Formats: sequence, C-alpha cells, structure tokens
Amino acid sequence: MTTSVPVTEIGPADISPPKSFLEVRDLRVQFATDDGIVKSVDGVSFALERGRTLGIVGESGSGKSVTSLAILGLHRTRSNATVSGEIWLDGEELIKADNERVRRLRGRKMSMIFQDPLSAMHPYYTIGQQIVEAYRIHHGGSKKAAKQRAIDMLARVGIPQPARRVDDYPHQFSGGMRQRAMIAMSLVNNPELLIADEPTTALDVTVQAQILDLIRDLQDEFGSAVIMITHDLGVVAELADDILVMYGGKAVERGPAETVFRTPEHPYTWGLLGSMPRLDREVRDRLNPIKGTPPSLINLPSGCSFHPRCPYAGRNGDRSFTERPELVGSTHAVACHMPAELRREIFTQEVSPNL
Amino acid sequence: MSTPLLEVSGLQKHFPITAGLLRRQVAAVRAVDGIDLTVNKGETLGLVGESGCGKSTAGRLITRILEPTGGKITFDGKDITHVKGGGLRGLRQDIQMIFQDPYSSLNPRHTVGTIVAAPLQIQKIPTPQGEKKAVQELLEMVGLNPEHYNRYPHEFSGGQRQRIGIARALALKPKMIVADEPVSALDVSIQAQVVNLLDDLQRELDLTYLFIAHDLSVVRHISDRVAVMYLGKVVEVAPRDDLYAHPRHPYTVALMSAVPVPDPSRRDKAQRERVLLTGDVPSPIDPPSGCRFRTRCWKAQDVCATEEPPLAVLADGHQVACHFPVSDEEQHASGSGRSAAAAAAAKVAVVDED
Amino acid sequence: ACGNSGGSNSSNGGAKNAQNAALTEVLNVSDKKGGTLELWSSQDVDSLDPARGYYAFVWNLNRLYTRTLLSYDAKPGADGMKLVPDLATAEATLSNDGKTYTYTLRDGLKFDDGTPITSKDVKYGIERIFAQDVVSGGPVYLIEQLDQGQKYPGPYKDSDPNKLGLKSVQTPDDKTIVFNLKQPYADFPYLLAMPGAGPVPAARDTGAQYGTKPASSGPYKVEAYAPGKSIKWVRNEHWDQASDPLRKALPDAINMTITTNADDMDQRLIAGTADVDAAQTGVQAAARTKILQDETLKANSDTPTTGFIRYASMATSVPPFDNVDCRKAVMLASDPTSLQTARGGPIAGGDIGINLLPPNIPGSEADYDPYNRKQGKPQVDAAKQALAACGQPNGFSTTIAVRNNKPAEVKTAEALQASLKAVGIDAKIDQIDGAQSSSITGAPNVVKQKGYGLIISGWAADYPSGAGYLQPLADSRYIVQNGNFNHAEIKDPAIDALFDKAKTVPPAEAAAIYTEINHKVMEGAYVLPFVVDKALNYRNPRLTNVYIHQFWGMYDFQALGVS
Amino acid sequence: MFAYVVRRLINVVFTLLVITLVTFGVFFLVPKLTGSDPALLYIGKTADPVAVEGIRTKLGLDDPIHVQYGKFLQGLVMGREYDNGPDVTTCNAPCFGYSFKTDQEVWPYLIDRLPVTLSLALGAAVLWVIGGIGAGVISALRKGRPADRIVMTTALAGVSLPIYFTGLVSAAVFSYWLGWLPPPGYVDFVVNPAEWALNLILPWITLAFLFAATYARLTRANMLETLSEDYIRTARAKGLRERDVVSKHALRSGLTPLITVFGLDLGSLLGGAILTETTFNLRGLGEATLTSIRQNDLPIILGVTLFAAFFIVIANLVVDLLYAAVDPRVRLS
Amino acid sequence: MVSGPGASLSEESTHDVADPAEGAASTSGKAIEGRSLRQIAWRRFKRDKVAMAGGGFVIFLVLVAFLASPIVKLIGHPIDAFNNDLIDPTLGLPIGPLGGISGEHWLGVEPTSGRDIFSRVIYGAQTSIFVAFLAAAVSTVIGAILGLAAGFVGGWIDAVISRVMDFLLAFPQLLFSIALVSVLPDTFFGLDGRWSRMSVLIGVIGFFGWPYIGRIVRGQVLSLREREFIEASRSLGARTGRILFRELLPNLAAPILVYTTLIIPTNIITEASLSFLGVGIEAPNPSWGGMLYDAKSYYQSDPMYMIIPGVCIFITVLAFNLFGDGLRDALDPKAH
Ligand SMILES: Nc1ncnc2c1ncn2[C@@H]1O[C@H](COP(=O)(O)OP(=O)(O)OP(=O)(O)O)[C@@H](O)[C@H]1O
Ligand SMILES: Nc1ncnc2c1ncn2[C@@H]1O[C@H](COP(=O)(O)OP(=O)(O)OP(=O)(O)O)[C@@H](O)[C@H]1O
Ligand SMILES: [Mg+2]
Ligand SMILES: [Mg+2]
Ligand code: NI
Repeated sequence: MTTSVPVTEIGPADISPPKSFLEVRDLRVQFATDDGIVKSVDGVSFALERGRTLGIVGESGSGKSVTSLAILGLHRTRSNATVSGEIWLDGEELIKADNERVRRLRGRKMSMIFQDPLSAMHPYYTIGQQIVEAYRIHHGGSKKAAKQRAIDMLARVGIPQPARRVDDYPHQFSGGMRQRAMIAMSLVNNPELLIADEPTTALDVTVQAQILDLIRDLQDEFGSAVIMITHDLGVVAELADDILVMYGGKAVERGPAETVFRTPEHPYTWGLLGSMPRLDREVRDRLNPIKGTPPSLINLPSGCSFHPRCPYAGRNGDRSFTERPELVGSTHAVACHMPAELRREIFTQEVSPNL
Repeated sequence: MSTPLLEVSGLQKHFPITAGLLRRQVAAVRAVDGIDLTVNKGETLGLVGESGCGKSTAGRLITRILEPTGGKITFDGKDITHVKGGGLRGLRQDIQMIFQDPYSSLNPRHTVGTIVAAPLQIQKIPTPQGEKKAVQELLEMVGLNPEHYNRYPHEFSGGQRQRIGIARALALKPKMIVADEPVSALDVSIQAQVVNLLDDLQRELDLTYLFIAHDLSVVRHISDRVAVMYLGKVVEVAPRDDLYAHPRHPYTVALMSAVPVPDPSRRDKAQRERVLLTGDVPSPIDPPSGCRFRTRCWKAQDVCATEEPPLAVLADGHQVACHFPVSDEEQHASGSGRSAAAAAAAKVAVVDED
Repeated sequence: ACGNSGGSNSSNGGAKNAQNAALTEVLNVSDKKGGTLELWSSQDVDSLDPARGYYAFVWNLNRLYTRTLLSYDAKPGADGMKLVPDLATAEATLSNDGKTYTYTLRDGLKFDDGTPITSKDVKYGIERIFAQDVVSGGPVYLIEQLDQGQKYPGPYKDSDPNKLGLKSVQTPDDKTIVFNLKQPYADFPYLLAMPGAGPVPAARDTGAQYGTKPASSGPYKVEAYAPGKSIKWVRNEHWDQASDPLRKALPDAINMTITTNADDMDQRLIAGTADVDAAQTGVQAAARTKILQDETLKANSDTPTTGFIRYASMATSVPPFDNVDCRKAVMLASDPTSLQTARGGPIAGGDIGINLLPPNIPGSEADYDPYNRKQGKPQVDAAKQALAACGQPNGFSTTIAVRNNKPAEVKTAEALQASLKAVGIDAKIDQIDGAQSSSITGAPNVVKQKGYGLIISGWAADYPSGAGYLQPLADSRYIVQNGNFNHAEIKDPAIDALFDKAKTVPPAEAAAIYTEINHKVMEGAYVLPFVVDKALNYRNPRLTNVYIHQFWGMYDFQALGVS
Repeated sequence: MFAYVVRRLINVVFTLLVITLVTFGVFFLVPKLTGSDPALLYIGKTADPVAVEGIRTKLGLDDPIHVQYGKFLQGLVMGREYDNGPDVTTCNAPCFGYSFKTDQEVWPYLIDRLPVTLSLALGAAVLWVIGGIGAGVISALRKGRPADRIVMTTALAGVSLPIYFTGLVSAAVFSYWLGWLPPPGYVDFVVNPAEWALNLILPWITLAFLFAATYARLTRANMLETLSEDYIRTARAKGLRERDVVSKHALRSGLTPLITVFGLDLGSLLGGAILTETTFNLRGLGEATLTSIRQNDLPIILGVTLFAAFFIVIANLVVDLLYAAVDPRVRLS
Repeated sequence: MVSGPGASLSEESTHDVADPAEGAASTSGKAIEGRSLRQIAWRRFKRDKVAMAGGGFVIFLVLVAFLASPIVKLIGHPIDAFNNDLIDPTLGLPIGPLGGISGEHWLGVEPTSGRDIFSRVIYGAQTSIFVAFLAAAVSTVIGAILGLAAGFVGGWIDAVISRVMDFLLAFPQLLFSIALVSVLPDTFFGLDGRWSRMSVLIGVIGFFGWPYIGRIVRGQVLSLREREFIEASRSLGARTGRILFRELLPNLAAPILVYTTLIIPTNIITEASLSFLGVGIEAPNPSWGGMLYDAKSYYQSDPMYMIIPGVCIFITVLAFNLFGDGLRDALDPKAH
C-alpha cells in the first residue's frame, strides 16, 4: 500500500495555491428548475495528481456527471446551472477563468469520455471527421496529417483496419468499437486530465474488460490523471487509486482505494458493499440492502442527508437530523457524525462479517 | 433429487426480416436457435449471457408470449409448445413474468390497484375477500403499503415499481416465474432489496424461477443452477458452485474472468488471470458455422468451424457444448495455465473483427 | 357629389366632355392616324374564330378584322342600330316573295394575305357554322334559316369537291351571293351582320384551331394571341380604305392586355395608361367610388345601357306559379331598390326594371310600369292581396335557382329572398353550376323536378329586333328540353300568334306588335324584371372618335383613335 | 445508395400510377354518379345535340371506362389524337388532356401558367426558408429572452392568420393607401426582372409569412432538441467554439428534419398558391385550377391535379434522396 | 393555414408523448400524494395564463356558436334583413363612417345589402365552429382507428395505411378539397341548405385531416407497443381487445386530445379558405371566409368589411392554437 498522500484535505476557506495537478474546492452546482433549486453538487472537494486515477462512485443522481461537467466547464453554455467554488488545474483556476480560456483547455488539456458513445457522437459525421476536428481545433495543421493522426489513434485503441474504418459512421460501429473510437477522440490531443463518465456501463462484461484494460494501458502510456466515474464498485476497484463516494450531491467518504474498500467508515459505503453480491466471496444467504430510496436533490433531508436510510442515525442524539456533517480526515476522510472509533468498531463488529 | 417442472428441448425462435410493401422475408434473426434446458420444481435456474444472445427471447418463448419456431416446451408434464386459447390462458396462471424495466412495464395511466388486479380480472379469479382486499394483500406481501392502492406508478421509485410488477406476477399464484433482468435497471442499493424479496417469496410460496440476468454476481447469489447462453445457444449448464468454481466452456471462462473484482488488492492477480475476448458477438442473422464461439475462442481448431458441438454431459455433471472443454488442469494451474490462455487471447486480439 | 378635394382642374376646355356625353355624340373627332390603342380586359375572349365567339365585346372586336355583308352603322345613338352595307355594295335585292336575298360584293376586297375575297369565301364562312361538332360556341340562327331539311353537316364532312355543298346559298359568280329562304324572314339581314357570317378562305381554315390565327378581311389582322394574356392586332396591309366606307382604322396597332386584376385595370384606366376596358362590363366597386366622387373623372365616364335586362322568371310548371296571382304577389313583394342596389345601384347597375323590353329594341316603352316598380318600394299590402287571391294568404315556399358563377346574380337572389320573406314567401336559394345552366335551368323537366319556381338570369338581344329579343323568352315553341330560355315556360297561343304575325309585316308595324307582346308577358306576370342593365365605363381622355355604339352598349372599338 | 434510388424510383412510378387511377376515377366517375354528362361540360352556350355527340366520340366517352383510362395513360406517355372524322385534334405527349372549352391542350396551358406559380412559390420558399429558419435558430439560441418571445409571438400570430386576410390587408396598406408598391400583377421575369420582383413582393411575403411562422416554430423546437443532444455536449467538450458548435454540429442535424417537412409542405404550398393567386389576382396554376373548377373544365382540373401530384411525388423523391445524402443512417436501411 | 398541424408533424413524431412525470416524480419525496396524471396536467395548465385565456375564449366561442340564433333574435337584426336605408345607392356602400358602425349595428352593415354584420359574424362563428369541430371529430375517429390498426397490427396493413397517409399528407389537399366539394352532390343525408353544405365540408375536411391524427396515433402505438406493460398484459392472458382499449387507449387519450384540439384551428382556416374560394358555405348563409371573399371587392372603399371577418378568424384560430399548445405543454411537457 502506497503511503503518498494524494488526496489532500482542503477546506472551503483554503485559498492557498494548489499543490496538486487538479484541485476541486467546495464545488457547488445548482440548477434552477420549475420545481425548485436542484443542488446537484453541494460542496465537493478533492484533488488529483498526474498519473493517478480517482474513482467516483455513487448512486444514480448523486451528482457524479454534474461534477465532471463542471470541471470541463460545460455548464457555462446554455445552461440553467450556477457553479461556484474553485477548480484548479495545473495552477490555473477555471471557474473564474473566461470562456475562451476554458474552451482552449477543453479537449486538449482535459477531455472526457461519455457513457453512451452512440449518442455522444454526431450521427452525420464519420468517426474520422470527428477525431480530425478534435485534433485540428487545438493543433491546426493539414487535414491529411490530422487524418493520419486519427488513424493512428484508432489503431492505438485496437480498432482493426483503422485506415478503412476511419471513414465509417458511428452507427456502423459496434458498441465496443464506438467506445474505443470515443476514447481515441478524447486522447487525440494527449490530454493531461481524462474524465471517463461511466465508460463501460452500456457494455457487456467481456467488452467492459477490454475497455478497462485499454484505459489502464493508455494511462500508463500517457501518464494522464484520470477520473473514473461509475456506480460499479468492481470497476472502481479495478482502476482507481483513490475513491470518492458521493451521496445526494455530497462527498461522504474519500480515501485511497484499498482503505475505502478494506475499512470503509461511512454507513453508506457499508451499505453499498453490503448490498452487492460478490464473486470473490462465499455466497451469502441474504444481501444487506440499504433501506429506503435515494433522496430528492430539491428537498434534501435535514442534517446528514443519509439519515433516513442510516441504521445508525440517532446514535449521537439529534445531530444526524439537524447538523450537516463535514468531510473530516486527511488521507481517509469521512462525513459522519459518529466518532471515528465508533465507526471502526461498528465496521469490524457488525458490518464486516456480513460482507 | 427433484422433478423437472419445465423442460425445453431444441427450442427455436427465428424473427423474419421482411422488406418492401409485400413484406417478403429476406432473412431471419435466429434469436434462439435450439436450446435445451430443464428447470426443476422449487429451484432457480440462472440464465446469463451477453446482450443480444437471446435470453429475453428464450424467456418469452417459455412464457409463451412468443410462438416458438421450433422445438418443444413441456411444463408440468404437459406439452405447451403450441397451446392456444383456453390452454394458454391456463398456462398464464402457472407461468408468470417479471420485466426488466420498472418504468415501462407498468401502464402509466393505471393505478397500482388496477395494475395488480388486472391478472385477477383477466383470468376471472374469484376473490372471496373482495378484489381490493386481495390486491392489498399482494401489496403487503411485496413490502408495499396497502394504502398505495390508488396511486399511479409515477409516484413510486424504481424499486417500488419493481415490487408492483412482482405483486402483479404473484397475483395468479404461479408455479413458475420468469424474471427477465429484474434488477439490472436498479441502483445497487435497491437491487439488493429486490433480490432479497425474490428470495423470500420463493421460500414462502414455493416458487420456481428462471432468472435471466447479465450480472454474474447476482446470478450466482440467487441461482441453484446456471445456464450460459451464447448467440442463441446454451453453451454450458451446471450447478452454481460447480460452474463458478470450474467453468468448462471457454466462453464461460472468459465471462467469469471478465467480471471486475471489487477488491483493489486483488486486481493485479485478477488481471493476470483475465481471459480477454476480442471483438463482439457476431450477428444472429448470420451466425458462424460450427461452434458459434469459435470466432472469439482461443482454443478453436479446424473442427470447430465444421462441426457444431452438442450440449453434452461431462463426467462432473456439467452440460457443455464444446469440442475442447477447459480442463481442471488449466483451471487450477493458477497463474501459468490461465496466463497461457491470456497470452493466447492476446494473440488473437489483432484478428479482424468484421 | 360633394366634398371634392382640391387639386383637380374644375373642367377642361371641351364643354362637351361630360358624363354620358359619348352616348349621343362623337367626342374628340379626329382623322389622325397612328399610335397604339391599348385595350385592357379582365376577361379573355371566348374565341377569335368569328364563328365561335359569342361574347358581345368579342363581336365588337370582330369588326376590326372581320367584315360581313352588312354591318351596324358607325354612329352614336339610334343611327347605330341600322345596318349598312359593308362587304356588300348595297342592301339586298329582295325577291318579291321576300325569300331570296341577293348581294353583290364590293371591288377591291382582299384578305390579309392579298387573296381577293369572293362570294365563295362568304359562303364557306357560313357553312362552317353548320359544323357544330367542330366549331361550336357561336350563334346558330343561320342554321335554322338555311338548313331547310338538307341536314348539311358542315364543310368538313361535305362531299362537294369545293366543300360548298350548302344548297340554300348560291354563288353564281365571285361577286354575287344568293340566299334562298323557305319563309320570308324580315330579320335575316341581322343574321348576316353577325361575325359568323363573315368570309373565311377555305385554304386557311384550320377547323377548331382557326381562332388562333383567323384570316382578316378588315383593317387589322391578329398578329399574336396568347390565350389569357394578350392579343395584338396590326394593320392589314391589303385592306383598302376605299372599299370600306364604315371603318376609319386610325391606330397603327391595337393591343389587348388580359389581366386577372380588375382593380388594377381600373387604376390603369384612371391613370391613363390603359385606354378602354374591352369587356365594357363596368368598373369595380373601388373605382366606381373614385370616379363618382371626382367630377373630372366622372366627366370621362359613361353609363350606357348594355342591352341586358336582369330578371327572374317564374316557372309556370312549378306550383304555385301556375297561378297568375301568386306570380303577381312576387312581382309586388319584391323590393325594386334592393334588387337595384344588388346589381350595383342606379348608376353602375341600371335603372329599375319595369318591363321586359330594353330600350335598344324597337317597340320598347320607357314608362310602361304595370307593377308600379319605379317608385322603388315593395308593395306589401298589394302583394298580400294577390297572395290571398292566389289562395296562399300565408305565403308559400319555393326555390330560387341562381348561377353560382355570377356574384351579382347571387346578390340579387339574396335580396329577392329577403323581400319575399316579408310577405311570408319562403324562398330557398339553390346555387346551380353556372357552366351547366343550360342543362339545369335550361331543362324544363329538371326545373319542375327540382321545383325551381324562380330562375334568375339576364338576356340581351343577338340582334335588335323584337323577334331576336323576345321570341326565345316568350314563344312556347321555343321551349326545348335543353338550352331553354323560356324559363317561365310561357305557353300563350295569343303570344305565339303575335310572333308569327310580326314576321310578315314591315318593321315599324312589327315594333307595335312586340310592344303588345311585352304587355301580355307583363300582364301574365311571368317575368320579374330587376334592372335595365347599365355599366359605368371609363374612357381615356386621349381617345379620339369616342362614342357609345348603341347596339353593343359599348364604345365602338373600330372607330377609336388615340391622340 | 444506388439500390435505394432504384427502389424509390420504382415506388414513384407505382405511386404515379395510383394517382392517375384515383384522379381519373374521381373526375370521370363522380360526375357520372351525380348524373351530369361530361360531354355537356365541354359545350358552351348552345347545347347542340350534334355537337355533344361529336364531343362524345371525340373524347371516347362512349368507351368503357377501362378503355378510356388506357387511352388516357397512353396519351400521357405517347400523346394521342381526338378524332371524330373530319376534325382531328392532336395532343402531344405528355398529353394531360385537351380542353375543348378553351380549345387548347392542357399541358401547354399548364406550362404557360407555370412561371407565375413557380415565381410565386420559389420566391416565397426562399423567403420563408431563410426567414423562418433564421428566426427559429435565433429564437432557439436566445431561448427565454426577449428575441425568442418576439419571434414566437409573431410566429403564433402567423400560423393563425389566413393568407387571404394578410394578403388583402397588405395590398390595401402598401399598394392602395401608401402606394409604395404597384398593385399586384405579374410581369415576366425576362421582360423586366425589377418589376417582376416588385410586383411579387406582397404575394411572396404573404405566402411566406404563414410558412415562415411554422418553420420558425419547428426550427426552434428542433434546434432546442438538438442542442440538448449528447453529441453537442461532446462537441463542446472537444473545445469547439460555440459558433462552430452551432453551425457545424447543431444546425446540420437540427435542420435535417426540415427537409422532410419541406417535402410535405409542397402540397400545402400549392394550396397556398391557389389562395395567394386568388387574393392577388395572379394568373398561375392556382388560378387555373379555380377557374377550371368554376367552369367545370374537367380536362384542366384533371390535368392540374395530376400535374401537381406528379410534381409533388417527384419533389418528394428529391427530398428523400437529399435526406439520404445528408443523413448517413438512412442510406443503409 | 393549410399546412397547420401537418407541418409540425415531424416535430411531434420525434417526441415521445408519454407519461410526463415519469422518472422526475419518483425522486421527489413529497410526490407520494396520490395525484392522477390528469390532476397534474390540470395544475400545470392552470399556471399557463395564456393558454387559459385561449381556453376561455374557446369556451366562449362554443357558447356563441350554440346560442347563435337566440343571440341574434335578442339583438333583433336577422341575418337576412336588408337595410336599403343604410346604403348609399349609387356607391353601394354603407352610409356613415367605419362601414356604418352605430349603436344599432355594432359592427356596421354589409355593403350593397345593408345586412347587419354583427349577426352575420355570430352565425359565421356557428358555421366555423361546427364545421371545425365535427371535421376534427371525423378525422379523429378515422385517424385513431386506422392509426391504431397500422401501429398495432403492423405488417402489410401498416405498410398500406402508412403509404396512404404519407400520400395524403403530401397531396395538395386544398386543391383536392375544392375539386371534391364541387363534384360532390349538394344534398346529404336529407339535410338541406346550409347544413347539407356543412356536412359536405365536414366530410371533406375531416377526410383530409385523418392522416395527421393517424400518423401520430401510429407513432404512439409503435412506441407504446414496445413498452413492457403491453407485453406484461399479454403475459397475463389479456385479449387483443383489452390490450387495445384498456392498455393502449388511455395512453393515447392525451395525444389524441391534444392533436384534435390542434387540428380544429386548421379546420377553421380550411373552411374559411374554401368559402373564400367560393366552394364552401354558399350565400346567403354567413361564413367568415365568404364575407372575406365579398370584402375583396370593397377592401379599398369599405375596409371595415374586410377587417371584421379577418380579425374574427384570426382571434379564433389564435385562441385555439394557444389553447392547444397549452394543452400539449400540460399533457406532454417533454415536447418543449
Ligand atoms: N440541466 C439540469 N437541470 C436540472 N437538473 C439537473 C440537470 N442536470 C442534472 N440535474 C440533476 O442533478 C442531479 C445529479 O445528476 P448527475 O447526472 O450528476 O447524476 P449521476 O450521479 O451522474 O447519475 P447517473 O449515475 O444516473 O449518471 C440529478 O438529480 C439530476 O436530475
Ligand atoms: N421482435 C423481434 N424481431 C426481430 N428481432 C428480434 C426481436 N426480438 C429480439 N430480436 C433479436 O433477437 C436477438 C436476441 O434478443 P433478446 O432480446 O432475446 O436478447 P437478450 O439476450 O435479452 O439481450 P439483452 O441483454 O440486451 O436484453 C437480438 O439480436 C434481437 O435484436
Ligand atoms: Mg451520470
Ligand atoms: Mg433482454
Ligand atoms: Ni415539439
């Protein structure tokens, strides 16, 4: 187990210049809708170094995608979103930066792989045209050179006969190949930060394994920082060095992957692990589901937003119901009102045996 | 040990592809192309396979929502392959289905009461205690508040909706339930609730399940035996523990090894042992000759292209359709054996996938 | 005529220039040749083939390029109603029994290609009318008079080598043409004045297509005809002024522009970029307002009677119109003013109709008003009495048949309906297909079956004689199963006898007989006259030799020149 | 792609056949059912029985209906002759019929009218496509802002206004009261292009306004939908400039559905032309239709209907091919 | 307009008119209150003030249409009463400014005849509303049945119906309507005069409107048919009838309602157009289109006569469009 401290604790009041390659501080994203204000991301902070992978897990609607889009500055155009906080990328603050600056970084310094490659690619342009475009925005150069580059990239991501397939349209590719093409497109400019938003959710396991392999290889090769967003704990475990667990728009637990998997401290993380059947364990008689349903982001429960589903809520008097827990801790940070000792005790005694 | 409730042999379903105003058939999707299965009373048979391999079609054939193109289905001793009319209506009482998508499987214009009462009305089941009462009992059984009788599906969360679907399936007190990916649309935390519910109901009501899923871990959790499908064919059937411990068919091996392990400390090992398949599942319109898996199989030889391996029972009780089943030695020579396979796989990785 | 805004000159020098001045006098008399006459029309010609045209303005236009043996004199007022020799040297020499008409052609007559016009060409032209299966559409009076049992099929099916097989017409030499009638027929010369009786060179006859390029015997020839767009006439170089005492032929060319936008045409007339509306049906409502409210414009306008009477016939075959008192009730109940307004009012529509004979027909009387219509109000009480006498004191219901392609007729039908309602007569309006009226209102059995008690139409004479005008309307022998115009189905033996008598007496006596017929028809209350039709037409002040020709009720196109 | 074109062409021929059959049936059978004699419809004021009989033989109205249809088809393809002995009327291919009422072949008659309608339709189409789509795009890009509201309010008013009302009002205001424009009429383009345009301005605007309104609404909806597509997000994520995102990515797919709509609108364009031509007294195909209907001139009615149907079918073929050219997904299916 | 809803077809077919609250409501905790979709739609509709105003006006118009004859009786100017005294006989124009508007004749009188315009406008409303509604009903019935058949049965039935619909939609409908109206017999079902002509119009307009509804219903059925609840119903042993009427139809009700509402304004305009072209309602029966046709000759000298029916058509169509758009937004917020 590595002992470096990749994930630093950063508070909202921290105005010191960043030490890490990517630092997100107190990120908040809110959407104004007809029904009220949706607090999709509500004070999330984390940091990431080059060459490392951060896995973000959480249920559907917990704010994972919104976070990643905020980093790329994609809430800026035609959106009902308000974004606040700080995002430092390689010493540069992005939220206050002007649109043009962020645009120049987008696709070059930071790029993204989307979940559904079919709908994320323009149906009217060939795969090649789309990759070429991505390349030429930032590098210019001749179309021919760019196309050669596209073919190289397609070959690199394992598309057979790339010189021929480069002129195919997305709908002529199979699901797995589309995702490879998507990856090729996001890597064409050697980005330093790659965000993959559920890149394998739509794929079969066998194909998922291929893609995960590919991402890992490419990261080794290019040395980029990677944010891997997923709701599949297996996928995070495969790839991530560090893990951020999100619930209801907030980060509830953050730490190195091994720690979070081996000694998770937040009841939600326990729930996640407990409700998941695992191939690497004996078959359990029963799973341990988390009771209830995920909260509405418009009407978040008071206090700790997990309290309606938390079997341990109330152990600290009223605090769970009234007071919002902060994410506390350095390497391994947890947002829970229970004292750390109690958490560890509960984990080892009550939770761990049932996993 | 047990009596077979459902027996399927040589089951086929070909969807014609038509063209033009005259609807001439130009080809067929061979979605299910001759499968043999047995489901015993009280057990859960898991059915896994990649997307598009024909799992749902098989489920629909068994529930007789679809008319089989060929083969035979026997349920409870009766041949139900082509039952019609009254016989089919009787069968509906015995075999019920749970659907994948909790959003589209409930009519948004009907109340929960109407939805759950529908089977009672359609099958004209007498309800001595009154229809409403009967429905409320069912709701209670699946862990819903009986007061929700008059609500509409959109007012419920995914997990709750899936419960409504389950209540509807249970209304006729079926002997067997075909569950087509009942949890794959749900969040992990909710999945477990539904899986537990299905478990409990099986125990209470003595149900038999055909459990279709592509999530191997869930299938392992719930099934007694597991069948693996590939491109319209069953390639391996075995008791759960046997299958997961000693997969015999190369495809099963690859499938198992592809599942990511939720344990960071083991990932290097898992990676080393991984058998990476190349390419995608071929089209069911024009499946490969002989063994259908041969185009992606690292053990394939000439015979695989010409001869279709039958689903045969091996010595250890596995039913496997393969000319060269993976042996125990390959299985257990951890590291070397598997990595040999992996190396072989890597070699074929450059093969054209077209 | 109040509130005239400033700006317009009070009046121009020529004291004669006033509204309706052209009715009685020739304005801007001039012999100056040259220039182009710009005719406009919102209606295309029906055909330029003289045997196929039937529109009045087309007949008027025909005088530019078709000469006939006789033609109406080129003079304003009553003089214009007289026939004068045109191709012929003089009026016919008439045999004693009044059955043989002999004409001699003038010298120096030539078609536009220089070939001389002979009597055979005249005969051939007349023969063409017999080929109704090829050249349909024109009047067929000559067939009635000349066929005489021969069943002549027309020149196209003629076995005669020269295609001149019509026996009743003889051409002893190239200058002489002889017509042999079976019975004396005093109006026969009128028939010869119709364009269809003009000469046609057989060599240039293209059958049904002849109208696209008709041969010219007059001072102008058709140079180009674009259907629906324009017609252009240029001088016929082979026409000789000396051979033609009638025509002045002043302009060098005559254009007729066909527009769909009648309002636009009116504006051009007023602006002076168009000379005359060829159709002469009167300006549109917008221009009417403008002209009538501006003295200068008004002075350049005329409101001639068009020769049409607008009326409703009461079909005696449809009860209760078999009863004269019921017919009288309708007569009396109708509102003369609203009917007049519906037709366009006193100036643009016409005078209130009081009897059936229009002023251009010999025998007409300007103040014969048997139903006291001139005072302009419906006579409800009298109408109710008539109803009582008819045995329908509470009124009755009936149907008004009206042609759907004539907006003004539809309006009069509405007005009639509204005024009849006041005495309890409930009239339903049935708009019939105007294009097929001859087989609907023109078919007595259809009228009876559909119960068309009131049939609205209009009628003008094809030639200015009581026979030409009244006989189709009132003679029981003119009732046919298709194309009937005796809509009322007047079957009065006395009237029939009068018609026969009129034919045998000199014109002056005949006029008195037609007056009598008119009285009989009005006394029988067969026909309810609406208006004596008028049209408000505007003449460009630059026109010379302008006058209204009484026969057409239009400017005499052949006389016009431009300054 | 080639197979696709061939398939579509076969389709077109088939459709055209059906159209001729339907129109022929409607116009020759319905009058029969309602008891009027088509031959009578050809005759003018005098219903001379000889003439009626002549017309009847000439038109072959005595023949059984299928023979008549056969001759009709033959005329379309190879031309035909109307023959009753002495007088033969030739009607050259494509013979859409012969109007004995106006004594002319229908085809040249239509061709003669075509320039007016074409000028009207093309001008209006250019206006509305530019105006409607432009307004719709602006509206979509400025969603919720005043520009959007103004465009959408105008568009809603536009779809609620009948052509002939806007036409009459604009004619009253611009050419009568203000006198800025000549009273609408038609001047041949070759004669005087400036007047041609000046004369047609009002009809163009009137006709285009209605369509522009629909197109603006449609464009806006399509653009908004496209702008929320994943691939637009991808384009932005690549670092594309916003104007490139709109012009290269959003417009292309956002406007493609309008091609189909345009094809569909050709039918109503002809209806619009009838109304516009009536309102402005233009002598085009629409006016020809109406006049022929008023005069019961069957050959012309039939001709116009067929002509319009042919035109629309062919135009729709073009539209479909265009669509296939633009959207690669269509090519394979 | 002729192309009204037709033009927005492809727009609609790209959307899935479906359960509006799906997905969204499940996450909001307090949604569990037992509100039916109808209530939700009504609440949403109530908030849309413009659509409410449109709806109010529509109701008002329907009342006027139904009560036309008592209203006119009350006012005391029968639609066919001539008033010669109000017309300048030479010009045929109403005496007095603004087309003769006065306390007696609220909207003035007709040129030539002097008939009261207000009464005629009221009757014109009756004509428009009846024709538009009944034609919409005809279209809806045919469209729903054929659309359902095409979508549900599929196969060659679908192929044929779809082809017919495509064809009719691309066809010059106005042209064909004019031709049809003029060849069809005048008397229908023993009705006479005004009503027979109206029934012809209803038939023809209704006939050309059905493909529009048919296409939407077909699209809906195709997408609904793929939904698992249909399969679920089948797996319970439901017969086709139950699936069609109990499962599909309730889901089709909203789109059918919306698009029926939206073809009404189109029908109003089509009726007016036909009357304007002289093949619709025949004089002396009042119709807005017919009045506009009349007004064509007077637009320079008596503009009020043109403006009144034109504005009537405009306001009515606008009200229906606003109402229909609002209804669509309420029942199907995803559409916009
Ligand atoms: N444009 C928007 N307007 C309003 N709400 C939005 C918008 N985008 C996202 N949201 C809301 O923000 C919340 C977080 O969304 P997000 O997409 O980040 O979830 P996620 O964690 O990525 O979920 P999933 O696993 O389903 O992708 C959701 O409740 C979503 O409804
Ligand atoms: N009604 C149908 N008509 C034509 N082809 C069909 C039909 N239903 C299914 N198929 C085809 O049959 C094949 C098997 O489909 P099926 O739905 O059974 O797969 P599956 O294993 O359930 O996949 P998934 O995991 O994606 O649900 C697929 O290729 C599918 O496209
Ligand atoms: Mg997401
Ligand atoms: Mg499936
Ligand atoms: Ni929309």
